[in-house]
Amino acid sequence: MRYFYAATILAALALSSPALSRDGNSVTIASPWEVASADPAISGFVIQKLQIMENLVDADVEGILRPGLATQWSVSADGLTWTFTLRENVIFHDGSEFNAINAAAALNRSFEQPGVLSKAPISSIGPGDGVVVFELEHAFASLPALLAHATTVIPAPGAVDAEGVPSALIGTGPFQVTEFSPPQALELVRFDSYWGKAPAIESASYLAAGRAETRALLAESGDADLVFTLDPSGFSRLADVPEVETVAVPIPRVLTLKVNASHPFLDDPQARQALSLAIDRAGIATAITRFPEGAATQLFPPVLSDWHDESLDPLESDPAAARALLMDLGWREGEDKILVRDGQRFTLELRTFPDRPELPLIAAALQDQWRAIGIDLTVNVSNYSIIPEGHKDGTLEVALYARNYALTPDPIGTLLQDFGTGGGDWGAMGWDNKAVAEALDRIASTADQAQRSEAVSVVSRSLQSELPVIPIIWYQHTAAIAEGLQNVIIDPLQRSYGLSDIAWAE
Amino acid sequence: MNAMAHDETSPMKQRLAISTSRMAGLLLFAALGGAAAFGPALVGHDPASQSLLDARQGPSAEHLLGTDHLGRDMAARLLSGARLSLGLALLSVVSAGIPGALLGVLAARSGGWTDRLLTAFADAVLALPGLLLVLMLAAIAPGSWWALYVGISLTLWVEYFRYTRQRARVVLAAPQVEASRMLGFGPSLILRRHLIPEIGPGLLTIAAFGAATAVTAVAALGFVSVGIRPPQAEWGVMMTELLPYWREAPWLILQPVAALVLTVLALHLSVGGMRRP
Amino acid sequence: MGRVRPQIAPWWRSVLGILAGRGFQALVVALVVGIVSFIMMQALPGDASYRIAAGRYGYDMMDAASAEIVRLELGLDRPWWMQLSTWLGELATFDLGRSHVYGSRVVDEVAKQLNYSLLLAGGAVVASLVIAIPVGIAAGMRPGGKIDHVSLALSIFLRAIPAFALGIVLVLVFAVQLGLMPVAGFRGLQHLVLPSLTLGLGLAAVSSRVVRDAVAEAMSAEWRLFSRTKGLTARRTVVSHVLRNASLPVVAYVGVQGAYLIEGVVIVETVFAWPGIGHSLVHAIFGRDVAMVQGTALALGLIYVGLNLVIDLVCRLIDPRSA
Amino acid sequence: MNTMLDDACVTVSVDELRVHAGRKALLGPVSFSVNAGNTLVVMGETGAGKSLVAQAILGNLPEQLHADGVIEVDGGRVDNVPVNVRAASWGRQIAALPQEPWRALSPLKRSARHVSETYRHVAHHADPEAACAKAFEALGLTGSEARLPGELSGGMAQRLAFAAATAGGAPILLADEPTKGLDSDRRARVVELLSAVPRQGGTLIAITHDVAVARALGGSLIVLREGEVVEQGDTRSILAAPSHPYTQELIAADPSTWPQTLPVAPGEVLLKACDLSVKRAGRLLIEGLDILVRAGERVALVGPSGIGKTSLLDTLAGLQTPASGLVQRAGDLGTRAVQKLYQDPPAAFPPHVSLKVCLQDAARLNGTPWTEVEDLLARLAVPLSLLDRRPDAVSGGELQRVALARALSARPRVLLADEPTSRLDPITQARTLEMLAEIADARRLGIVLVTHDVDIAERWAHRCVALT
Repeated sequence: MRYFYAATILAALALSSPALSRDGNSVTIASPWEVASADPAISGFVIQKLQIMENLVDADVEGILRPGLATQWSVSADGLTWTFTLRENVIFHDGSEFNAINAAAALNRSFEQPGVLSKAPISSIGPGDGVVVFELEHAFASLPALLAHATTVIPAPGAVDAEGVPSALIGTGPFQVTEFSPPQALELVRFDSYWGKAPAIESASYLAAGRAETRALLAESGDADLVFTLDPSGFSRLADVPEVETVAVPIPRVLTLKVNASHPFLDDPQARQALSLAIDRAGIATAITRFPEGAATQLFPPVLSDWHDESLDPLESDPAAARALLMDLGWREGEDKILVRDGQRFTLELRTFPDRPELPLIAAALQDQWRAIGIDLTVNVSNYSIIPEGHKDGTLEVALYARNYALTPDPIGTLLQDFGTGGGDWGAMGWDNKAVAEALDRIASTADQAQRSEAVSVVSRSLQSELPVIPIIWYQHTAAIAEGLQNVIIDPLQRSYGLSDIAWAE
Repeated sequence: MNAMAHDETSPMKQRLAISTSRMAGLLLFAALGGAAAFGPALVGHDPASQSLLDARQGPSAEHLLGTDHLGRDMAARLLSGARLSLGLALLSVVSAGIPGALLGVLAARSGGWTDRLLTAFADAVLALPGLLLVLMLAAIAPGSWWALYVGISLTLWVEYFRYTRQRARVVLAAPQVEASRMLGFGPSLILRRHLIPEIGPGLLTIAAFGAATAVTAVAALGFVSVGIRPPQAEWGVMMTELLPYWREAPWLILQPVAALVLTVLALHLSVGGMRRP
Repeated sequence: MGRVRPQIAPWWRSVLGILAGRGFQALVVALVVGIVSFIMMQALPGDASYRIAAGRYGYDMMDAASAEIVRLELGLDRPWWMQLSTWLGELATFDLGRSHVYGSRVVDEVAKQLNYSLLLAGGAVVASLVIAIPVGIAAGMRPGGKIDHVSLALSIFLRAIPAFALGIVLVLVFAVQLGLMPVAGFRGLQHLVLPSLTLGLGLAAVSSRVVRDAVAEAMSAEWRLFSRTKGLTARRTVVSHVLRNASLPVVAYVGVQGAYLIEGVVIVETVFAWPGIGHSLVHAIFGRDVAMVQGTALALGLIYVGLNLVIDLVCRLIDPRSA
Repeated sequence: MNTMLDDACVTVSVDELRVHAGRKALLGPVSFSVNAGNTLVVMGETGAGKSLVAQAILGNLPEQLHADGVIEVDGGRVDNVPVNVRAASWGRQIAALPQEPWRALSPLKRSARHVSETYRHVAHHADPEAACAKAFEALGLTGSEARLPGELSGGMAQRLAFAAATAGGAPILLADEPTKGLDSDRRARVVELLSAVPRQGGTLIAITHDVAVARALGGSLIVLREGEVVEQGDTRSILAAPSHPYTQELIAADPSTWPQTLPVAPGEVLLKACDLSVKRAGRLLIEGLDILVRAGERVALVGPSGIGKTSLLDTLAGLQTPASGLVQRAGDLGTRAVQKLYQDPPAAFPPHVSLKVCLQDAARLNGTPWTEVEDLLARLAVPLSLLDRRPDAVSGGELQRVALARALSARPRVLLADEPTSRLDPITQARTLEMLAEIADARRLGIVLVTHDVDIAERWAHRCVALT
């Protein structure tokens, strides 16, 4: 028996030899997002970020579209037929050839799956001779932008199983998968017959670490070279660690309150303004997310340059004014400090979810700040599906979530869903604004800049005054970079980790 | 003979040793219980009321244990957490222990099919991972304490059942009971004179272990945000919420951890250590 | 004692008995787990298809439309008894169906995660034994001695401290300060050390006491004294008499640890980003992935039974008195 | 045992041996010396400190006890040598035969291993297995090599322990209560085994409370009482003419010396068993037995252990249903008219309840006034102060008498006694049985006494039913 212990102890010692000394040409990435499946409809974001699969259309960090697997694209005069010319002699990681047939097949699948494409007015997607042809129901200018979206990446035909579900991570990207242990880990190596510029690094590993503390520790201990989405505290701590450089990039993700505008308490814009005025954005930005500059003054953050409108007068925090507005609406203070109007207490239920740790915190903060103006808020932290569910059955009152307005390089797709006629699950509820709806349609269908910007200002103004959703915080995309890692680009659109450009200093 | 000589002395020593540490445990537990019961009133802060601007303060006259990341009073939150954890633990221990023990006696007394069925059932429950049960109940009623309560009780009762059954079988078959029966002792007297004195202490120990398990489980579930939910003050929840600040404000995360450690410590000491009956 | 012929017949009988008993239990478990988990998942509030869609597409993409697609695809509109009977029917053919969320085969998923979790659990048990056995023996040799008291205090403390806190401390010391071990993830055996140590310490807290009690009892037994007075050296007495008798309760206790392991695994896996079953179980439950929940629960249940079967057999081997 | 012949005059000599627990003196002064080929018998009842003598010589006194005085083994002084050194002589020079063989043999080892490992590691015998087989044959254990101690009878276990203890070839053998709990013929075999030691040139120090055993072993004798030597000298002559009253009492307590009970006029039939068969664990133990129990009559059931005496008693008590045949009670006998006394008194009482509570419960349930119970206790010489104690804080003899009082408080007509005195010292045994007899006569009880001691059965009972 004792020999057995000896053996195990020895083994333990053997194991505890220093962790993998960093091999010169490999990079380890840690982020919160798990890779549960090989299906782009489910894990497209990570697949795209890691450059395993590619889109027909690519985009740079400004969101300017550029050729991807398609070298060029054109639209017919009536705007109903789009033709994408495919790049030639591109091969998948499994050696099979990339061509119009399998491109069209992949796109058709992502058209059937929930995703951006399914929202577009597409009537058919068909392969042509070295091209893929989209037939539309009506003109839709931002189709190329949709084809840059993560759910429209092209998996290899060999990756698709009998049921037509992509079950292996095979694409055309500069990196191919050597080991996939869902949902946490991925091992990548450079794909040598990649059509484009060969990456500097030879291999990379991806690790999904759910807890922010773990990620921070990974960065601090040097186990991970590139760590994304740090918690405020971890971020400020890592700033003092010499081996690590921290960066924060504003991104077009906005933490907003969805308000049920058909709710008797909230149907009047004044009420919604009151809610907004009662929110101490500065406080939240300083104490919780810890980026004071993140306090939202309007829905669109500066990074969405052609949507952000400097001329708007910013959203203020002024509880007294908020109270006054509510008084105008006939609310009076009840004995328990909570407002009352014809016998009804001013109580609201806020729905949010824990997946983003800051949400429950901010919900708690709102609870406190609104109580100050006499609104009794109950917080329901649950699965985020309760928000669309509540939107559908009309039971939702207020919801707190983070909305990404750059799912596609051009936010219009998202905005159409959110503020188009009838509103959207993650946008307006019970709020129909003809002007805005028209403006959005105009933007979607035209490429003419003048018309666009005019329409844009219509949208942003009425959103600011009507507040169908109340913006609270503009997000920062945070990352920790190991020293010596060069040309790291933090993509505000979060389309790529920039693996193909990264290199270690000599 | 050697063993006999031992019995005269060394266990006496042990008994003394245990009783001192036990006393300590009991006192500690009483203190915790008292704090949980009356503390919230004394602290005078609402565990939910925040002021973001004075978040993450160190201990002060105003806030004895400082404030958390939302500027809520730590002392108040700890105590209301204690109330919740202890209450939940004790409640589930009681509601698991009494039926568990009774069924155990029943099985031991009636034997035969009743025994077989109950035992098979207990085994099946044992084989169903306890946490799974709790998790799913917690999922049915997110953040509600009763789901945890039911789940924990459901998983805890088995131990009482098995222990009681196994001991009761021995006792009931022993001459002591046979003699009493021949003298005309009825069930209630057998229970009072034989079973309870024999099994009671063991059950108390199991109860302490169960309570410790319950407290840790509640915290663990809170920690993976499956159990009690924010903004409710619960130790596990506080741990998750405060963990991010463990470097800049270590005293914060230490508090709920310390509270948990003390509770479990008290429970184990009060039954004289780690020995299961 | 393996080479004892006359005992063979009853030996086999008792082994067969054990096998039969556990086999039956396994069957019961399969049914109970399946039905219970199913009914519970049915009882969950809210519309399952929304949850599943949420799990699939993430909150940027999921919406009422995607929920609708899910509902039709999974036939969630069918009455529950129909769904249950399908599951049981498939189970009979050892088919656990496909994950509602990921669309992959539950068997593969569970198998994958199980590998990791079993590795972790195994590592934990080994770690715990490596710690518990020497400590327990040392303490048991002199009950009431220094080692005994210190180890008792330590084990109560370790039992009390939550797994994640222990994990963080270990990471800080070994990974961040000393840089001996990696922080998280799984890429090599040395990634196994910290998580399994975290779990193992928790286990050792209790099992070291079990060892101690067992050894103490054996040491005070009259047969131990006799084996000394008949001339055996202290060391040989311990090796050939004490340890064997003492090992019985210890082995039996490993079975009890199963429960603690399952709980610990969930926590430790999240802290150390370990791609294990506990982690995915939590996800499956909240993603309403009934198929996965059933599969995982079934796996856990059966493992528990299997573990106890092994323990029964080992005990039977150590202790020829057919009880 | 072959090695015992090697040298002629191995001796153990003890001078002024005293044993203390702190300030409390437990034993001594004791002085004696034994030569090779001789026997020393130490006699006295439990608690007289007999075992301490053996432990002191061997050197395994519990830590909290300490001995002074000079002990020499083999001419070498050992009392001032640390235990771990003395341990080297264990099994090689001095061997000790344990009191209760079952408890002394580790339960998981097969019989043969207990012996062979001693041959291998202590005697460093060339072929341990063979030597073991030889020993087994010599002791009539052949065939049970593969059995576990738990599967052996008391006698076999005792012989196995003997083989294991002596395999090391130690010329000196300490035997502490070697015959405890053995029935007469098994006792005889052990005695014969022991007396072989001196015959082969070894030295035997035997500790017993059994006069018969002492007589059989001969040699010299030390009689201890409460740690003090009351008489010392040649065994036979002392037993023939004891000078000290305590020794006389001891001898008188030996059943073989008891007077024969006079027959009584048998009263009405209380209990009647016809053609009774008794099973235990599916095995048929007793077949076609007829028993009559009459008022005022003492019936003894005698037979070797394992024959099913206890099961038979339970059947008579109605606690166990007969395999065949039937047990009839006289019409006027209620359920509580039959009571039972147990072999192990502590086991018959709830351990955590004071004796008073027990007795009060019994009295209340059977409508017996408390004063009557107190009178009973007085007659049984049980001081009332004892009643506040718990069963474990009372000596076996006293407890058995309390048990008797408890049984009587139910006003029984028949008393079934299952080896009620086998765990008691001879003197206590004699006293207890005497009282039982008195009360039985006074109350005209029918008594069934189960015993393995033929002398008790024949001399104490009116009628003796031998079970074979």
